[in-house]
Amino acid sequence: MKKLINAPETVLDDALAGIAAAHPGLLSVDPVDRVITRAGGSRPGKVVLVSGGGSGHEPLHGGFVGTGMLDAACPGEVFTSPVPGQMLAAAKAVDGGAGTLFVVKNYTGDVLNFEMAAELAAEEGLSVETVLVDDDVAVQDSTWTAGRRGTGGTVFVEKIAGALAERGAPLAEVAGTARRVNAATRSFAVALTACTAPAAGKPGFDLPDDEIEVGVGIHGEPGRRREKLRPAREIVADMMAALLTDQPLTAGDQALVMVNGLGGTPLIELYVVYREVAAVLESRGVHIAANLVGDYVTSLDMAGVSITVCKAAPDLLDLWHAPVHTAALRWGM
Amino acid sequence: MKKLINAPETVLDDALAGIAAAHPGLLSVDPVDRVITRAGGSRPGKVVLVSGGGSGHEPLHGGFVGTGMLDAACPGEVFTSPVPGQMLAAAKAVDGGAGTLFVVKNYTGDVLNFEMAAELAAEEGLSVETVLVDDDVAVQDSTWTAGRRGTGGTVFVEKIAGALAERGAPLAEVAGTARRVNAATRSFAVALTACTAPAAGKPGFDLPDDEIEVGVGIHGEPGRRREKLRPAREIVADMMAALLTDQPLTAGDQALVMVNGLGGTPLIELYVVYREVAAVLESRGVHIAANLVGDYVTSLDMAGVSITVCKAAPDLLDLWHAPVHTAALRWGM
Amino acid sequence: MDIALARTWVQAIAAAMDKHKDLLTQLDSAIGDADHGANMHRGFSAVAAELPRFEAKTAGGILARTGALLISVVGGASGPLYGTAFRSLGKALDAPRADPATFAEALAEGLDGVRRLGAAAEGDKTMIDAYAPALAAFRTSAASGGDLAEASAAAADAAEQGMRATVPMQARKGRASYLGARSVGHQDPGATSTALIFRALADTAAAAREAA
Amino acid sequence: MDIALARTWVQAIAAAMDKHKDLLTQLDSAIGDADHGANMHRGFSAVAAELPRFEAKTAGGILARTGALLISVVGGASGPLYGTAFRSLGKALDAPRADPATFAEALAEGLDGVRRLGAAAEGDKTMIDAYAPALAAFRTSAASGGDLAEASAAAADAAEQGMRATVPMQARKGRASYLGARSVGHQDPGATSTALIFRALADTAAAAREAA
Ligand SMILES: Nc1ncnc2c1ncn2[C@@H]1O[C@H](COP(=O)(O)OP(=O)(O)O)[C@@H](O)[C@H]1O
Ligand SMILES: Nc1ncnc2c1ncn2[C@@H]1O[C@H](COP(=O)(O)OP(=O)(O)O)[C@@H](O)[C@H]1O
Ligand SMILES: [Mg+2]
Ligand SMILES: [Mg+2]
Ligand SMILES: [Mg+2]
Ligand SMILES: [Mg+2]
Repeated sequence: MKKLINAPETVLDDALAGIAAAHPGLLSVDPVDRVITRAGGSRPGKVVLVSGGGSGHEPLHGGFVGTGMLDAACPGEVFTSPVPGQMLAAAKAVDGGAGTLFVVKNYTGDVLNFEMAAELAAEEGLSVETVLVDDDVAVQDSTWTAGRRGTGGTVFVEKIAGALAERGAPLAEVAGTARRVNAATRSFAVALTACTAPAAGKPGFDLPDDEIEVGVGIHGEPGRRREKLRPAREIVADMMAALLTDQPLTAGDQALVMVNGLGGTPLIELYVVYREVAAVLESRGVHIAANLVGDYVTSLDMAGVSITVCKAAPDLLDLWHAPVHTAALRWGM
Repeated sequence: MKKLINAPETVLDDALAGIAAAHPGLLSVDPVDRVITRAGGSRPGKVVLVSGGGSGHEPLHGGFVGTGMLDAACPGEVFTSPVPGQMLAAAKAVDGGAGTLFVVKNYTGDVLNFEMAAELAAEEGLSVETVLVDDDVAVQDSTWTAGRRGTGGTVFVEKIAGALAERGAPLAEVAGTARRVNAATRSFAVALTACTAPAAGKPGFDLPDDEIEVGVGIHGEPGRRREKLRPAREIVADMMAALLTDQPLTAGDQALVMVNGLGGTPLIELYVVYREVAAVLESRGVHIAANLVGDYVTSLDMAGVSITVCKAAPDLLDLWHAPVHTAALRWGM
Repeated sequence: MDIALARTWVQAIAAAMDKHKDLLTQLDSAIGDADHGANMHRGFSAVAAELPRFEAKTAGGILARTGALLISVVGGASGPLYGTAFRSLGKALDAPRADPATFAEALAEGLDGVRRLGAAAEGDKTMIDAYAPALAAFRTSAASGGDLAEASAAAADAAEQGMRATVPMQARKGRASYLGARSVGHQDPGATSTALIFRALADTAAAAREAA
Repeated sequence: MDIALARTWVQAIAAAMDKHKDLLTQLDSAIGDADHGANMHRGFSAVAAELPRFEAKTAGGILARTGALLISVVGGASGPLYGTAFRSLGKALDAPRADPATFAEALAEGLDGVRRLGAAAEGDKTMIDAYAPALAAFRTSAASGGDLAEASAAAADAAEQGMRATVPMQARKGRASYLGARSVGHQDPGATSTALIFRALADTAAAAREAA
C-alpha cells in the first residue's frame, strides 16, 4: 500500500490536524470529539446543519463547513460512520436554539448512528430534523433493501439547505428544501480502479487493465457490473441514460450538474467527461444553470467519476448561487 | 492505459471543449488557436498576463485565467510546450495596449517557444516582458544545464503578479514583482507512482510497491533518486530540509505554502502532509500567512505531492489576499 | 452465566477480534467497505481496556456496559447493531447469575434488538443469519437440560453453520445489498463476527466448567 | 540536392517518424516526458500534408517552409530546434540545385542554428551528438568527391554512431538533464530522430541516383 500517511491507525487524526492547521480562520477542530465546526462558535437564532460520515470522501464533509453551508461535520474512521457521541457533540457545539438539521447519507451505519444521535439530542432538548440523501441510481430502491446510497447529491443538499439556513429560514423549511433537493437529484458512478483502504492495505478488488466497474458507490465496493473500458463518450452516454431514465429532464428544464472525480482521476479527464455530459443535456434542450467539475465526494484514491444531475427549480438555483465560504466551495465572498 | 478519454489524439481538444462548456461566463475558449481567455475580451490600459505550457497539469494554466490572475492561457499537447503562434494569438486576443507579461516555466521547450512568440509579438508592436519560473530545488542550477524546473511556484507568481496588474500597475512593476515572487519561492516533489501520458499508453517508469521517486518534476520523468516509502513525517522532513537549505526561513518570517497533489493523490493525504509541513515551519518560528492544499499543478494521474514555500514580504501577501475569480482559485468575489 | 464469566467472555471476544481482524476485513473487502475487522477490533479493544472499570452487580451489567461502549466507539452498521444486541442482552439479565434457560431468553432479547434496529430478516445475508440459528440451538440444548457449556457449544456450531450458509445468499440488507447478484458467493462479515462471538462464549463456558 | 529531392527527403522523414513514433516515445519516456514520438510525428505529418502546397523555386525554399511549419505545429524543445535547423538549412540553399559541398555548408548552417538556440554542445546528450558527426562525415565525403548519395550515406552512418554514443552520456541539456547521473545508460530521443532524418536523406539520395 502506497500512501502519504504516518500509519493506518493515525490517518484520521493526522488529517484532522492538517485541516485545523490549514484553515485556522475558517474552521475549529475538536481533535478529541473529532468535530469540525465553523470558527467562532454557535450562531444564536440560526438553524444549524450538521453532517458527517466515514472519512475517505474528502473534501466531504469538513470541506463544506462554513458560511452558507454546514455548521459542523463529524468525520468517522475511513469508510465508517461516526458514532452518536460525535454527532451529539457537533450538534451541541453549534446549536443556536433554532433547531438542527442532520444531513445523512443513506447507509445503514450512518442512518443507525444518526438515529441514535437524534434521540440523544432530543433528550438534551435540541429539536432535530434529519434529511436522508439517497441519490445513487445504480442501486435499486425497494422497501426490502437498504435503499439507494447517498453520494454526490450530498453537496447539492448541503449547499442549498445551508444557504436557506443562512438566510434565517426555520427548521421545517430548511429540512423541506433539503428533501426537495434530494428528491430532484440523481447520481451514477464508474470506477477505473479500486481504492485501497488504509486498514485493508490492499485494493478492494482486482480489475483487468481493460475493464471498469459500473455503478460503484464511494466506499471502494465493486459496482453493479463489470464492463470493457470504452471511449468516454460511450461511458457517459450509458451513465446519462441511467440518470435520465430514473428522472427524465426535458427541454427547458434547468439543471445543476456535478462531474466529480473519485480521488485518483485527474482534472483533464473530468473536463473530457463534462463535455460529454453537457452535450447530452444540450441535445435534450436542458439548460445547465450551474456546474461543478472537480473532486468533491471521493473514494480515497479510486480512479473514476460520478455524475450528479439535479433538476433545479428557480428558488433552488437562487440558493445555489448565494454566497458560500468553505474550504472546498467558495463564491460571492 | 485506463483513462476517461475518447482517444489519445483528442484529449486536449475534448478537455478544452469541456472547459468552455463548464465556465461560460468566466472563460472564452478559441478551439482553433487553442487559447483560453477571460470572457469579455481585452481590457484597455491593463497589463495582461499570458501563460501556457504543456497540458496534463490541470488546473494549470487555464484554471487560473480570470479576474486578478491570468488574462490568457495557451495549452500545448500533453507535456508539450505550446507553439509560438498560440502564444501570439493569446497575447493579441487580450492586449490592452499596456504591455504583456509572459509567465514561462523554465523548460527548454517552453523557453524557446515563448522566446519566438516574444519576437513575433514585438514585430506586431506589443511590448512583452517575460518572467521565468524556476522554483524546483530538486534540480541543480548551473549555467551549464537547463537550470531549475518551474513547478508549483507558478501559482504564486501568477496570482500575485495578476493581482498587481489588476490594480493597474505598469508592465515593469508587474514583471519585477513576478520575478521577486519567483526568487522567493522553492518547490520539491515526490512521486508514489508514475503517470501515464496518453500518447505513451503506459506508465513512464516502474516503481516497486515500497519505493518512491524523490525529486520528480511534473512531466512524469523519474526523480533524482529512488527511496523506500516511509511515514509521511519523515518524507516531509526531507523535503522541507531540501527547501529550507536552499532558502532558509527563520523565526518571524511569513510564508505562503502550497501542498499540491500531483493528480492521483487524495485530499486526505494532502492534509496529512500539510500537517507535517506546518509543524516543521512552526518549529522554526515561521508563520504561515496563507496556504493552499489541493491539486493545482498536476502531472496527469501521478500519485505524489509537491511542497512549495514562498518567503513572502508584506506587499506580496497583500496581493495574495486580493480578490481573485478563476476556475481553480476564487476568493473575495 | 455470572459476572466473572461475562467478563471472561467479553475478553475472549476481544482476543478473537484481534486474531481474526484481517479475515473480517478481507470478507468485508469483497462485498463491503473493508472496515469490519477494524470496527470490531476497535470496539472490543476499547471494551477490554475499560472492562476493569466496569462496575456491575450482574452479568447483565457487564454486557450492557459492553453494548454502550460499542455504540460509542465503533460506528458503522456493526456499532449500533452489536451495541444494541449487548445492551438488550445485558438489560435482560438483571440477576447476579443466570441459568441457561434465562440466558437463552436474554440472548433472544439481543437478537430482537438487532432485528428492530436493522429491520433485517433471516436470509438477508447479515449477522442475523448466524445469530438466529445460534439462539435456536442454545434454546434447544438448554430446554433439554444442557448446561451453559453444552448450550453454548451447540450455539457456536449453529452460528458457524449459519455463517457458512450466508455464502450462497444474495444480500438484501447492509452494504453488500448494493452488489445485487454479485454478493452471492461471499461469506458475510457480520455473520462471521457473530460466529466468533458465540465460539468465544462456548470456549469460555467450557473452560469455566473444567475449572469448576 | 534539388527541389524534387528536397520534397522526397521530407516525405521520407515523415514516413520514418510515422514508423518509429513509438520508439522515440519510448526513449523519451525513459529520460524525458514521453512525447518526442508524438511531436515528431505531428510535425512531419503536417509537413507531408502541406508539402503539395509548398511553392518554392529552390530546394532551400522547401526546407525553409518545412522548418517554419515545424515551429508552428510541434511545440516542445524539438519544435523550435528542428524548425530552426530546417529554416537555417533552407535559407542557405537559395539556388534551384546544390552540389554536395554547398549542401554541406547548408547543413552546417542548420547545426549552427540549433547550437545558437539551444546552447548545447557536443557531449550534452542531445540531437547535436548525432547532427555534428553526421555533418563532419558529410563534409569529408563531399570534399573527397563523394556525390550526395555517398556523402549522405556517410552522414547517416555517423549520425547513428553518434546516436548510440549518447547512451553512456550524462545529459546536461533538455529534460534528461534533470535526471543527473540517472540519464546515463539511455539513448537520447532527439539524437535518434536526427539519425532517422539523415538515414532518410541517404535513402532518398541513393534512390535518386539509381533512378537517374
Ligand atoms: N440491517 C442490518 N441488520 C443486521 N445486520 C446488518 C445490517 N446491515 C449490515 N449488517 C451487518 O453488518 C455487517 C457490516 O458491518 P461493518 O462492516 O462493521 O459496517 P458497515 O457496513 O457500516 O461498514 C454486515 O456484514 C452485516 O452482517
Ligand atoms: N538545448 C538543447 N539543444 C539541442 N537539443 C536539445 C536541447 N534540449 C533538448 N534537446 C533535444 O530535444 C529532445 C527532446 O525533444 P522533445 O521530447 O520533442 O521535447 P521536450 O523535451 O520539450 O519534451 C532531446 O532528446 C534532445 O535531443
Ligand atoms: Mg463502513
Ligand atoms: Mg515535452
Ligand atoms: Mg464495512
Ligand atoms: Mg519530450
